[in-house]
Amino acid sequence: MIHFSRYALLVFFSLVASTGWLYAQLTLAGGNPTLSITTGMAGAEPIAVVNTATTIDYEKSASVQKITVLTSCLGQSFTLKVVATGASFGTPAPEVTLTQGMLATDLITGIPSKPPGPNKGSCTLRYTASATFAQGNSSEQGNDVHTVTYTILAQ
Amino acid sequence: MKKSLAVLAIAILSLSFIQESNAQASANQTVNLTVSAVYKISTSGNPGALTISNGTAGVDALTSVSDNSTTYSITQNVGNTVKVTAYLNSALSSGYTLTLGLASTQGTSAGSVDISNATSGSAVDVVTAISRGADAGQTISYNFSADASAGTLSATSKTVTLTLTN
Amino acid sequence: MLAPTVQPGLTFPSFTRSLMVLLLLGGTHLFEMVQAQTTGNHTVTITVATITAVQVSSGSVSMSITGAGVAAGQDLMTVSDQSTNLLWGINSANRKITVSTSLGSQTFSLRVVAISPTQGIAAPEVTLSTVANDFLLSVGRSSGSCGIGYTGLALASQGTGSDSHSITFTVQSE
Amino acid sequence: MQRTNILKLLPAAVLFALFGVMPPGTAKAQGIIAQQTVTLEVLELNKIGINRNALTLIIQEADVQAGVPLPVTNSDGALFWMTNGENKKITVASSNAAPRFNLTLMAVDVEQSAGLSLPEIPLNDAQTKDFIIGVTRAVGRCQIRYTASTQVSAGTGRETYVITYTITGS
Repeated sequence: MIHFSRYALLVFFSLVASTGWLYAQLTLAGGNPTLSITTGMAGAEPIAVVNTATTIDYEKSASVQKITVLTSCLGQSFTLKVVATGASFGTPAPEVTLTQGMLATDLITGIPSKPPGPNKGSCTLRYTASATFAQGNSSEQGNDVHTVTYTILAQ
Repeated sequence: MKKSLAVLAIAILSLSFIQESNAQASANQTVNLTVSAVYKISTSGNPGALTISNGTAGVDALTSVSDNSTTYSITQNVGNTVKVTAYLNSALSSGYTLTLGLASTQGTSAGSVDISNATSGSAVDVVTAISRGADAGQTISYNFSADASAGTLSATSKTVTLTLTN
Repeated sequence: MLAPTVQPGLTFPSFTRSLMVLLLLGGTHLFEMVQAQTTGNHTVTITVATITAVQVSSGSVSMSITGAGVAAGQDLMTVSDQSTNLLWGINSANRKITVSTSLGSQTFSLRVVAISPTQGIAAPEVTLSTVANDFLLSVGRSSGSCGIGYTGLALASQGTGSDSHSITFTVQSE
Repeated sequence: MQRTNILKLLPAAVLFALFGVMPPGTAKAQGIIAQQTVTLEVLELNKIGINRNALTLIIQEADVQAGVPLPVTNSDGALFWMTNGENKKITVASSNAAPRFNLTLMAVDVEQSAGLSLPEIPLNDAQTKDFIIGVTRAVGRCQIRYTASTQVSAGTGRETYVITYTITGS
């Protein structure tokens, strides 16, 4: 009985560790970026701005993982896109347009399980904000404030 | 704290500058409108044939014929010294006489002027002192006369050139 | 947070040995499990400044009345030019574009009208003066272009000469 | 100095040559033309006229010794003509084909170069006879001298002649 319980616990932890959902890790760094569109060409559209100040630190787990992204932005007026660049592991998905009410969309896929190699990696978040003249300006429309959520999970 | 405020102030200032520079609400364009010297003269068409078909026994001068069926129009913006001259492509033979009269409201008509011997080198004035502006639909009067002693004249075309000149 | 459960009847020394084995095998994992975070979020703010951009495709236009096309007997002589365009980008609502000239004393008349605007409504043709006149209406929150149609008018009785205009197109509130 | 002036005029000359445009203020001696075609014609015209439409010659005297009536003449009538044609003549014809009395006529005082008068012409029939010849692009005038005579045997009476003058091609 004693031996059964001891090994059962051991197996439990091993299983837990192998599933990965308990100790997968994702951390955002770089704070909360603000993207300001200030210029535009007559006959064209305002010039989009890019922000690459934020990163995601993430770790391998015992299983193959991916990172998804979604946003919440009530009364969205303008356009915000994100793409992961310089990912240590995994394959960045094409640029994702962040819109209110969207479903979680892949940002990085195929993050390999460990081992071998280093466990910790990162990527840069490249945000691109754009607006058309027809979409107005913040003085009249207010700013767009996105709460962008990234999730790492088993693929 | 002071340093933070300074950074914030610079940031706000920069943003204001950018917005101001892009808030260009006007564009300029230079348009040059030039009016050059303009001379225009035209006629309404050709007069009918001037055919002398009558005369008087004992009188050398045949019965003259005339035509007032055409008009001329002019436009000029040059000045009050502009005039209209007239000449034929070749002079008429002796005994035939073609006179020309141009009515005018903008200038001074010379009345009925003999152009029988007026050629390009000896054009005659028919209207002078035309003031700037337009004069439309003014009557052109031709009168053709001949002497019996000059003989007959088979149908002959003559080109009358009216020149608006300064 | 996870904590190992202890089954009834398990003796402490045995539990200790098991825990040690566990720590040896998965201690690192356990530490990670304590720190584990599968989601993260941050706030991204987009601000769009008030942008008003207007420009002409060419800075100068030359028009000349030479008599071409003028019928003799006609006092009024005109010349037209549609060689340039006006372009704009405006992200504010309720805007119009007006036009004026700097030339207060004009010998001849110069008229202007917007031709085939891609956005907004062309105002009727106006004779340029130093007072701003409507050129394009309802161009708020739009980007577009239109041809600039100039017509110069001179009477023969006005003689010869030239006028040099500095034309200003201005975006204004409607 | 002259070269400088030519160089100054060169741009205006080029402008005019290329576009027919003269700069303001350089309009001197420039102009524009309009042309009309005038057709002139003078038809052949032959006109003839007479100043007295009716003349009366009365034979009322006779030479008693010779036993014949004396002829009478009348030159009151004048003939006028005009022709711009070549080689014309004036003819005369009487309406009286068989006159009882004698009537002759002749052109006198024909203007120089207006034609050539022919000798006395008897109007003893209705034939057309030349009266004046050599009429070319001329205006002429002459007096018509009529001479009436008769024989005693012709008796008395009245005769009327309608005499027609015609200018015609020779």
